[in-house]
Formats: sequence, structure tokens, C-alpha cells
Amino acid sequence: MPRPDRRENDQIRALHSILGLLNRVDGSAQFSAGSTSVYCGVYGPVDVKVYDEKLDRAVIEVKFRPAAGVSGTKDRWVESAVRGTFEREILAQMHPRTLIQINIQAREDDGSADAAAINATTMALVDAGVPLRDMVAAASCAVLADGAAVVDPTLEEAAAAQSVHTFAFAGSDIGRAGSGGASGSTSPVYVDSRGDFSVADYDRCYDLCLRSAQRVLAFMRTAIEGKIAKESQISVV
Amino acid sequence: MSANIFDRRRVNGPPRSVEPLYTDEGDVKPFTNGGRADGRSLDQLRPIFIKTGPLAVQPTFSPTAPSGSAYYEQGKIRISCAVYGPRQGRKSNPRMGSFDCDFQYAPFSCSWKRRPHIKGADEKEIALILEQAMAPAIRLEAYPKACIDAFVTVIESDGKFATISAAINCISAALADAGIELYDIVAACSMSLNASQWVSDCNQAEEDVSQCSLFVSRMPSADEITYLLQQGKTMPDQTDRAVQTCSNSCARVYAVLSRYLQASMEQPAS
Amino acid sequence: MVVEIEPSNIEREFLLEALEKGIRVDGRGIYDYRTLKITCSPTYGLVEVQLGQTRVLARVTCEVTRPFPDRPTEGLVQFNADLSNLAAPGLDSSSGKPSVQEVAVSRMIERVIRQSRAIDTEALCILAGEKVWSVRLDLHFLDHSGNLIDAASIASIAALRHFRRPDVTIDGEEAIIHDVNERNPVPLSIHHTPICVTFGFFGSNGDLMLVDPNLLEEQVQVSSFTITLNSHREICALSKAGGVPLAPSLIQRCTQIALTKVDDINDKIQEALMA
Amino acid sequence: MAETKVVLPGDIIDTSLDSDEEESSVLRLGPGVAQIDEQVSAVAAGVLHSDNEKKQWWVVSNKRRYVPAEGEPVVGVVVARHGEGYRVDIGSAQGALLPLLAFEGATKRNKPNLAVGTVVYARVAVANSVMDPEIECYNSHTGKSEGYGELAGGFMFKCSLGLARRLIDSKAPVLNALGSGIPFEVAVGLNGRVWINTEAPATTVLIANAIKNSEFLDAKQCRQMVKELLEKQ
Amino acid sequence: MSSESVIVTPGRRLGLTQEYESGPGTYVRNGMIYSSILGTKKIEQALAETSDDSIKRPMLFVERQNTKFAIPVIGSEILGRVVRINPRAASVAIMMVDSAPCQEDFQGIVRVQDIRATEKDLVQMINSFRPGDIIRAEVISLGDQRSYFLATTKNEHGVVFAQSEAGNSMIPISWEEMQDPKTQTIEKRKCAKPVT
Amino acid sequence: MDMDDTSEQQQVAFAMHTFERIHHTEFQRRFLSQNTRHDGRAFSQFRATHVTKGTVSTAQGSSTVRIGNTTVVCGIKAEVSEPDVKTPNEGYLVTNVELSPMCSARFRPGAPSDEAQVASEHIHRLFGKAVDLATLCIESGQAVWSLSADIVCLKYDGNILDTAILALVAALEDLRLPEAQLDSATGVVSADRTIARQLTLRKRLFPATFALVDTYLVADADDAEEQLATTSVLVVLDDSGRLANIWKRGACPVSNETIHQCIESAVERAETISKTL
Repeated sequence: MPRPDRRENDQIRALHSILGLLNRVDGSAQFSAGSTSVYCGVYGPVDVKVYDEKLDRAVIEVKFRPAAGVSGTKDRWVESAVRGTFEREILAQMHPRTLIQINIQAREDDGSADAAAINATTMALVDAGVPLRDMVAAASCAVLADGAAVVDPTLEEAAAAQSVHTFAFAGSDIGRAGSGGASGSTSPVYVDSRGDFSVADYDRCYDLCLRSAQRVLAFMRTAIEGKIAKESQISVV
Repeated sequence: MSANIFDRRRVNGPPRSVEPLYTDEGDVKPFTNGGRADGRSLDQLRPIFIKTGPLAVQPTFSPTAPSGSAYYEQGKIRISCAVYGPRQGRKSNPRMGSFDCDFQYAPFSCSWKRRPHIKGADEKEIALILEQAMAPAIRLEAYPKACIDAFVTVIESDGKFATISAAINCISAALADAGIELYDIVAACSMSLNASQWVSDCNQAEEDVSQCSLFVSRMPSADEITYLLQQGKTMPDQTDRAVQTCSNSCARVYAVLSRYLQASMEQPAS
Repeated sequence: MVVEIEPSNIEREFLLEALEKGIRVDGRGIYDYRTLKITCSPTYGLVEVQLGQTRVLARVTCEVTRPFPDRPTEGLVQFNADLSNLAAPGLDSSSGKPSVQEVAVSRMIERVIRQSRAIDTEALCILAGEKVWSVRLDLHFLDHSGNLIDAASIASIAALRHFRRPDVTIDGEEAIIHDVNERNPVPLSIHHTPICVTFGFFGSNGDLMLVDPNLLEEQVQVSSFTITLNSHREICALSKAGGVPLAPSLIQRCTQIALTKVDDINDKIQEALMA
Repeated sequence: MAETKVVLPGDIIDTSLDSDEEESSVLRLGPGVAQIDEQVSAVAAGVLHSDNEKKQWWVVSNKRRYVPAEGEPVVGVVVARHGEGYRVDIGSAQGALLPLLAFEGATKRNKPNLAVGTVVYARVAVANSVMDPEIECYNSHTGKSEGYGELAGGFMFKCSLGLARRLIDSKAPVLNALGSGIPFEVAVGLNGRVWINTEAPATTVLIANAIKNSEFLDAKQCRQMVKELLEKQ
Repeated sequence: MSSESVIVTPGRRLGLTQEYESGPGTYVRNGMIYSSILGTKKIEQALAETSDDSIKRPMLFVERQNTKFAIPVIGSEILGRVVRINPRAASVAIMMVDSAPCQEDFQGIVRVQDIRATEKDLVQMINSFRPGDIIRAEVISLGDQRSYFLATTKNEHGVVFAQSEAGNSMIPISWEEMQDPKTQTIEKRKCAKPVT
Repeated sequence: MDMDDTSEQQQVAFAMHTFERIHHTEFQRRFLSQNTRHDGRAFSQFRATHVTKGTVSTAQGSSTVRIGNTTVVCGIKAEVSEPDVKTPNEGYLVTNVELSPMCSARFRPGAPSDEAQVASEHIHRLFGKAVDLATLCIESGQAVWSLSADIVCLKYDGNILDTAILALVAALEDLRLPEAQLDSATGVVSADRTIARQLTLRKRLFPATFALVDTYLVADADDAEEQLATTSVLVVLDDSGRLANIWKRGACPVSNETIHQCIESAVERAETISKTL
């Protein structure tokens, strides 16, 4: 059954990103997949409240604000998902007793907003120069009523789907899988599968998301390398 | 129509919801044929069940576990209480320790409309009553600059005054379980006046139809009353009689509490 | 916690010294606005405005709800302006209740659009007493580099004019809401488009004046004055906030300057809506 | 000569030396490079520089949040004054401590009295992850002020750390081009703050904007841009 | 030896002050000793060498099995972890008081002038404590609103356990130096005399 | 009391006791490295689970669930309200988890903590599909049942999600909805408690949570192990054996085989729970 926007089942929407667009935060990025679009601004390492202070590592705090309406428990849920995903990727031991604050503002939500939030956070952290063990790329997919698995579902597709799956992978993990490694050997950093699905559906969606995460990572890599090249061609002095 | 206030930190339901009008006649009316609906005599208390300490074995030290806890049942009333401390208090005074109490009804605990999550004025008032009733019994001078916190949650309540006295008994058990230094165990009991007859330990139905309710919390060994609250009109002699019989029931509750606590020490928590 | 740093003494002194000579730190003339960039996204009602480095996102959404019992034939208009740490350090009110700045900006926009009855709420009625449209305007501040109010008012007006709501046909008791791709959606009926122009005043007696203060100017100014004008050259709102008292003659001068500014802002909005 | 390559966080850096040094040689990993689970990899995005003789690898990345390092010159703003010194904001996580006596020739009786909001040019004396950083307004080894101290008058603006490093490291093309046209004083802090002072505010604004615009221009474009600004002035 | 072991609840009358001394777990009120905690009543014969003028009275106390949580008192010896240091003071999370655990950590500070008995003004905080060290100290005052004041002036007080930069636990080699056995690096600390 | 050996034991006990309080996390990790847990369970063993229904008479549906020390009471109050304009014949199921300072020292008094909000949201999403909201309709467009399910935690000892989900399933099964009609003239809904009907659940949910401590996969981690664990995987199955949710939270990546391993042991766990439910 062809998709409303005539995309292939394993085709993600057009990706678009801007780095360093906000000037008051230490690092910022806008990430959009189709009409789903998210801003992310990162402060860090900055001063931390005495109560939350950890003596051997930086505290990671995530604040998510929705596109419309008052923020509620849904946003606390996304905040805890993003914090969990980056808790280990950020090398917090290098800046003990400080705070790394990730502020996410959803611009528009047309499906797979969690994945866009994770990707925007990765780019904002890199733009802020926060030490990262690895970059994280996320993708989501949905199993429709007729059993077909489609990648990067729009809001409409996700609402009518039997189950929606979101995965995030670390860059090195994707590299290993990319070079022909069996998908079993990869380890996702974040998994959220909800709805009514079988283990086979889960595996199918796992592979689909792994491949589209590869494409997202490649896109992010070229975007960041482009910015660095622009900045550094005058530093060869 | 009672409006549910929007709470940003919880999942919210519809803005307005109300209890349906119940057409069936519900349970039996109290005091209809002289005696009480559940067949108790006028000064008979409801059966009391107490369980202190962790339910399953606590193998190693856990920094987040309470130092003492108690689960208390009196008839349909069910209350759970946990005691933390002595620990660093927010407001601490160097000579004496401080004792804070926190009281909360579970949203489903009352027979009528669901209680909102945010604490109402009556819950704050009861928390103060519990604090004032228990503080005289605690040897606060043994805990300078530290503070002892008790948290009480009512799972099911049946009679407002009966629930307050049950909460006091529950905190006493929890404090004893926590090994906090006490002058004595505080026992409490409530009574209601119905057609110029004092009835002990009334449930919600009986309390609704009674003219006056009263509860006493008492330290039997030194025969000191730590808290006395009466709500409703009585003649002075009626109140004297009530306080007298209530003190005797407190002694009976005290006996039950002591027997349980001694038994709990003989065979350690399963 | 992320905290805002006050400007240093030499920045303050330099700014006043330069202003006396009619020079501004970012090289603008004292009556010049910063470059204004309005981008309308393909989805209706989503507009991003950049005034210099200040960046505001306005989003208009609508849904069907029950009207207030006391005004059964009027639709609802709701506002929400939230400032987060994204816009500037320390803006996020950790205590849950909105910060002072957030309330000030949100009240200003609400006064400008609701009190001046910019949107025709009667036109939002579907079935009197039963169903009405509830239009909601969300303002997200992405970058606070001075003069949030002007940027927010431009973004609100542009978003309201850019927004389209689904078409509705009523037969008897029933109201059919047509899907967007079935029948093309209908714009809101907007009486007039109020735009804010903000002036900053400096110096001990507040005689140095400039338009569209940037962040440093906003932190150093002793008083600020906002005029709200619409395209019919009517004053919709006036608000003078802060310290030094202003001479009435100054208000006339500001209104004249504001009139010219409002005209070219409206042209820019028209241009952006056409694109 | 240091060969350069763009790296992203997570990229493995092969530190196998072409010269047949024995394996257990000590590698010196500069900022932006770290050893994670027995592999040396980049932790920041930027241009990888490596120097085989000294076996050193580091990544030059453009950040905005300053992390103090010993000996670096910084421009700070005094935020508070207490007991044994001033609390100075240098844009790092914790405010830096500037002891009362950390000035050339300062003694218990006569020492500079700085008001809150004063701008100072100082060097980082103590910087470790355990304690708040400390700065001093003289070179404690030589005892001379070497240009450090209070900065009076002029104007201060913020820029990215990468630009600040370029303005200090070499004969920055934009500063030289401007210098030939207008006489001005400049103090560049590696924490991304630049202080400029000339007689007329107009020229100070011109120089500030010139420096800010030079971030993404190479040497030739810088000279061209400065020439145009000077003529227009 | 203790006579019959009876379980008592708080507020029980145990004996007269003429016959017994009141020990832990009991309190005295107008001439009578009462139990103050739930536990077993025990009587302990007085030790021989009490001062001869007081008649040798056995001590009456109530003992309780599961842990009783302690609080810092002036003069008690504490074990705690250094949380944060600045040139003027080190803030310490007090975890044990006289070998009894605290239920939650109490906040204490060691001011720089209370680290060492001698040359008080030459003491450098950075060379005495590091965040993460476990120290043994003495409570010298109930301190201010938030923290107890601690001191490590005595020889047996100071750092008991510390990890080096490389992360291995270090061994004290002098009263002010500790060494990392693996990397041989030496770090400055105010060490406690190891209890043999 | 002979002095030497008991004082010897006291010395060791004291050292062990101090070590347990000072290096709490290190102390726990020692157990795991010797392939055991501090309460003697095997790595894949769940704690004793007790489910009792109908424990609160003032609620229309209630249950008490205990997994080890973690104790939770779920009460459902049924009230009447107007349906949403967009969904005229759908009722409401509002789930909230209360983690008050009573159940653990980890939670501070005042507004609900992040953990409580995330748990409430997750359970709300899970049960959104498990209950057929159309069966809650009294009069389409005018009056529907609004079930507010409050899950109050009495004692927190890890694995709150499993306990809360089980408590809600049990409470929903224990729910007795009185027969209700809307008197369209007065707009008042009247209900007769003597004729009560049960709510038909679309599917019953069986949760199982696994925690990853360094490299050890531990089932049903209690509070001490949860503080050590960097990652937790929640697997929820429905009674027809299909999956309803796989949710991996926390820092460390978990290999795909480990997730499949979790699914298998979750299937076993589902069998054992379905007997007790």
C-alpha cells in the first residue's frame, strides 16, 4: 500500500540541519526530518546547584519543551529518554562537579519526534564541544495495519500503526554493522517499542532502523565536517 | 460539578467529573434498631491488626529504607506509616531534635468523591494534630540538631476521628520499631455521641449521624493526655464521662500495642 | 544553574559615550531596526522571526471545543509565551511557575492581540453554545538578544495571518469539519494587525533615545517605551516601563518614528506571506 | 610538519608511529583526544593535529565555553569581593578567585581596590578539576605585571574561543591590517573576550566589528575587508 | 551476668534509682528508671574499679538487636567522605559516628585551621584532602545551621582511605604523603596514623 | 565472654559493617562478582510476588501487589464526566503513580519526582491500548465513565514499574462498574450498585524488568541493585504471548542478544504471574 507521501518503505524523509544558529547557548543545532523539526541548545560545562552536584562527574540535565501546549508528563518522559541515551556517551568524568544542560524545543511534530530530539542533541553537543565518547544517531519505524514496516513514519502513519519502534545507535556500533557485520552484534543505546508486535516484527524494525540510522549518521557527519571545513580553512596559518 | 485542577506534573483526566447519584439504598443505616449496624456493643472497639518492620527480609543496610515502619488496621481503616531519622533536618536547633509529621489521604481512601492529589487544608491540619500528639512522647533532647520525620498515608478511612486516632497508634508503633527514644507509647481512641449515648470507635456512617465526636491520645504509664479534640455540642458532665471512658479504651489499645510489640521482638521479622 | 552575567562597567560607560555621539555598538543608526527576516514554513500558522540575533518562533493551532457558558457564540483565543534556557541563561524558572520576564512578554502580547480585539471571535463560532473554534498561539523564544517584544509581536501577527483553519459546513444540528486536503482551509478573520515598536532611553535624565535596543542596550537602558500601532495608524497600546520620567513631547516624536517603522514592518510581513 | 585531518567524536586515531619506536612509548594526548577502552579516539569535532617527534595529538575545535588551563591569559569581570580576594567571571563553569595580593608589588597595606564590574586582564594561576580556578594579575614566577592588571576605558566584546586563539597565536592578519590604519590598544583573552581601546568610540566600534567579521575570512579577504572599512570611515 | 531477659516496651517501669544506675535505652523520672526503647531489659554488674565513694550499683539498660542509628555529638569520632574542597574548608558527608552508622549522611566541614595542630597558617587545603577521600575526624562543635564543625588535629585523625589520580587505592607512607602502589606516584594528604 | 575470638569476630564484623556503610555500592558489586546477590537470589530469579484483589472497599476496583519488599496499593475510582468533543463515546482511564517520601528516602516531599512522572506517563501509554475505552460510554456525546487509577507506593525497594503494572491489571479486573443511565431531562446520571458489570480488558499485561550491572544481567533488581545498575530493560507481554512494549532505559548499550534473552525470560515470567493473577 503506497505511503501518503509516496516514499519507499525504507526511505527516510529529507534531512536538513543548521549548526550554531543560536548565539546565547554554548552549542546549538536544528535538526529536521521532513516537517518534524527540533531545536537543541547546550550549556556546558557550567556551574551546578550544590544539591545536585556529583563529586566525580558532570550532572547531565535535559529540559524538553513541546511544540504546542503546556509541558506535562509526556515531556518528562522524553527528557528521561534523552538523558538516558547520552548519560554514557558524554564523558562526564572529564568535568567533575559541573552541569551539562541540554535544552530541547520541538518546532513541529509530524511523527518520530523522539528520534529527531536525539539527533538534534547529538549535533548540539558536538557544536558545543562537549567531550563525547561517540555520536548517537536515532531512527524510528512503524508496523502498519497490513504488516508492512515503514521507516520514519509521519504522525498520521504512527497513529494508525500496529506498533511504533524507536532505536538509537552509537556511531562506532553503526560503523561495525555497516561494514557487513551481522546486525546481532550491534548494541542499541536506546530502544522504545510500543503497541502490539511479535519478536519477528521487532527484529525487522531493528534492521530497518539500523540502516536508516546509518544514513542519518552519514548526513550528520557531512554537515559537521562542512562547518569545520568552513571555519578552519583560514586557520591553516 | 467539581472542577479538577490541571496539574502539570501528573497525567490529567477530564476537567470536570462528579459522582453518580446512587439509587440503591447502600449499606444498612446505623443505630436503627438500638444496636449498632455491625453488631458491636457500644464501647467495643473494632479489631486491630499491626505489622511493623519490612515485610520481606532486608538483607543489607539500605540508605533509602526507613528506620522504622508500621502498617495498622482497625476495622476497615488501613494506615501505613514510615519513620526516617534521626537525620539532618532542614531547620535544626542545636539543643533539641525536631519531629515533623506528614499526613496524606490516598485519592481512593474516602467513601465519597475522590480526593485530589494536592494536599487539602484538612490534611495539613491533621498533620499538625499528629505532630502535637506525638511530640511529648519523644525524647527529643537525645537527638540535638537532628530531625525525625514520620510520613503517614491513609489507604482506607472509615470515620474521620477514628482515622486520626488510628494514625497516632500507627506512628507510635513505627517509632518503637525505629528504636527512637520514647518516654512512652501513645495510644489514641475516638468516640461519638448519639442520642445522648457515647459510642466508642465509630465508623463513617455512625459519625455522620452523631451529634458530637471526640478523640483522646494518651500516655498511660504517666497518665498524661497528649491531645484531646472535641467537635460538637455537649454538656460538661457528658464530656467528662466521654473523656473517662475514652481514656480506658486508650489503655486497652495501649495493651494491644504493647502485646504486639513484645511479640514482634520474640520471633524476629519472618 | 545557568546564570545571566551583568555587563561590565567599561561596556556601560563606552555605550553611553558612543550614544552621545550618535554611534551604536553594532554600527546601526539610532532609529534603525536590526535586519528583520521572516520565514513562513509550509505548515500553516508556523512562522519564525529573526530580528538581528533575537529569534522567536510563533505557532498557531486550532481545535474544536465547547464555548464558555456566558459567551456561547464566541470562539476562544489562548496565549502561551514560554522563555526557556535556550533563549538566555537563567530564564528557565526552576520553580515551575513562570518567571517575571515570561509573564511580562506574554501579558504584553495578549494585551496587544486580545484586548485590541485583533481577531474576530464571532467568526470562530461553529454551533452556538455547542462547538466553537479555540485558536491557540504559542510563542517560543529561541534567542534573547534584546527587544523580545517587537520580535514576538511581528511573529504573532505573521503567524495569525499565515494560519488557515479547516473549512466547516453546517446543516441543521450537525457541523461537518472538512479535511484539509478535501476543501482548502480558511484564513482567520483579522480586524487589524497591531505591531509593537520599542524605544530605549539612556543617560541620567533619559534624553538619549534609540529604537529596537539590542541585548547590551537593553541591560544598560534606564527606561523603555513601547508603542503598538496598527496599519490604520491607530495606537492600540502604550506602555512605559522603568525608571526615569519622560516628557510628553517625546511621546509624540516616538509615535511619528513608530508610524514609519510599522509601515515597513507590515510590508515585510506581506512579502513573507506572499513567498 | 603537523598533517591535518577533520575528525569527529568517536573516530579512532591510529597512533602507530611510522618510526620504529618501541611500543610502550608515552603518548601525549592534547585537548580533544582521549584514551577510551584501550583505544585513542577523538572526543571533540575539529581539525586533528599531530606532531610525531613529540608524539602528541590534539584537536583544534571551535568552542564557546571556556575551560581554564594554567598560564592562559584571560579577560575577566569582577563579580563579587569577599574575604581573601575577588570572585571574577571568566566564562568558565566556576567563577575564578583573584587573591587581593595577586598584583605586582601589592602588599598588605597598599593593594588595588577593584569595584564590582571592573574588567581585568589576568593569567590563570591554578586550574584543576578539583578546586575553583585561581587567576593572578602578574606573572608570579617573574613578579612583573607583563601587561596584566585592570583594563580601564575602551570596550569589550565576546567571540568564539577559536577566533581568540587565532588572534593571540600568530600575527593575526586582521590585527595587522587594522594596526597599519589606526593606532589602538588590544588585550585578547583565550576565554573568548577581546578588549579594544582607541581615542574615538567610532574607531573602537569599527575595529570590534572588523574583528568579529574576520572569523570566517582568510588572510587576503581580511585585508580587503579592513581596507574597505577604513575608506568608508 | 544478666538475670532473666525480659522484653520491655518504652515507658515500662524498670527499677528504682537507689538500686540501679540508668544505662542506655532508659531514662529517669522522679526516682524511677523507665525503659525508653523497645528491647530486652538487661542488668550488668558494676565494674570493680568504679570510684569507691559511690556504692557499687549494677547498671540497668535496654538492648536492641537491629541497628540503631547514631547522630554526631560533640567529642564523638566520625568517619566520613570528603565531598568538596575550597581553600577555606572541606565539606564532609558524615557516615558513621563512633562506629555506629548514620541513617543518612550528615553535613560537616573541616575548616583549614582545624586540619593540623601545628603551623596552622601554613596548611594548604589542596595538600590535605581531595574529594572522595574517607577521613576519620572529631566533632568539635555543633557548628552552624547546616554543618557540624570537625577537626583532624589528632594524629589518628585524617585521611584513612584515598584513591590516586590513576584510581588505585593508596597507602600512607608518612603523616602527609600517600603513595599509589601501582604507579608509585606520591600525593600529599593529611593522613591518619594507621591503627595497628 | 572470652575476649579474643568474639572481639576478633567483632573486628571483622566492624570492618565489614563499616565497609558496607562507607562503600555501599562497592559492597554490593562484590556480591555480583561472586555470581550471587546480596539477598541470595539467582541472577534470573524474581522476588516473591503476591497479588491480592479488592483490598480497598472505598474504591470501585482495587488491588495490593507486593514484589519482595516493594508494596503498592492501586485504587480505581469511577466518576462520570463529559466526553471529549473529538471522541464522543470514549471514556477516560487516568493512571498516576504516587512515589511519596513515605516509601523511600530517595523521594523528597512536594511535587512528584521525575521518576514518578515518567512511570505515570509510561503506564498511561501502555494501558491506553489495553482497555477498550468505548465500553466506558454511558450516553454517547454526553456522559462517560472516567476511571482514575491511583497507584500508591507504600514501600519502594526497586522495580516499581512491574509492581505498578501488575497492580493496575489486577485492579481493572476487580473493577465493578455500577449500571448507569443518564436522565436527559435533568442531565443527572443515576447508578445502581447492586447491578454491576465487569470491565472487559482487551489484553492483560505481564511485565518483567531486567537491570544491567556492569556486565551482569539481573532480573527484578531491588533498590540497592538499581542504584548500581546503569541500564534497565522492561519487556511487557500480553496474554496471547505477543509483545506490548520493549523499553531500554539508561546509559550502557545492550547487545541485541541480551534483549532477546530478556524476551525469553519475560515469557517464562509471564507464565508464572498469569497463575497468581
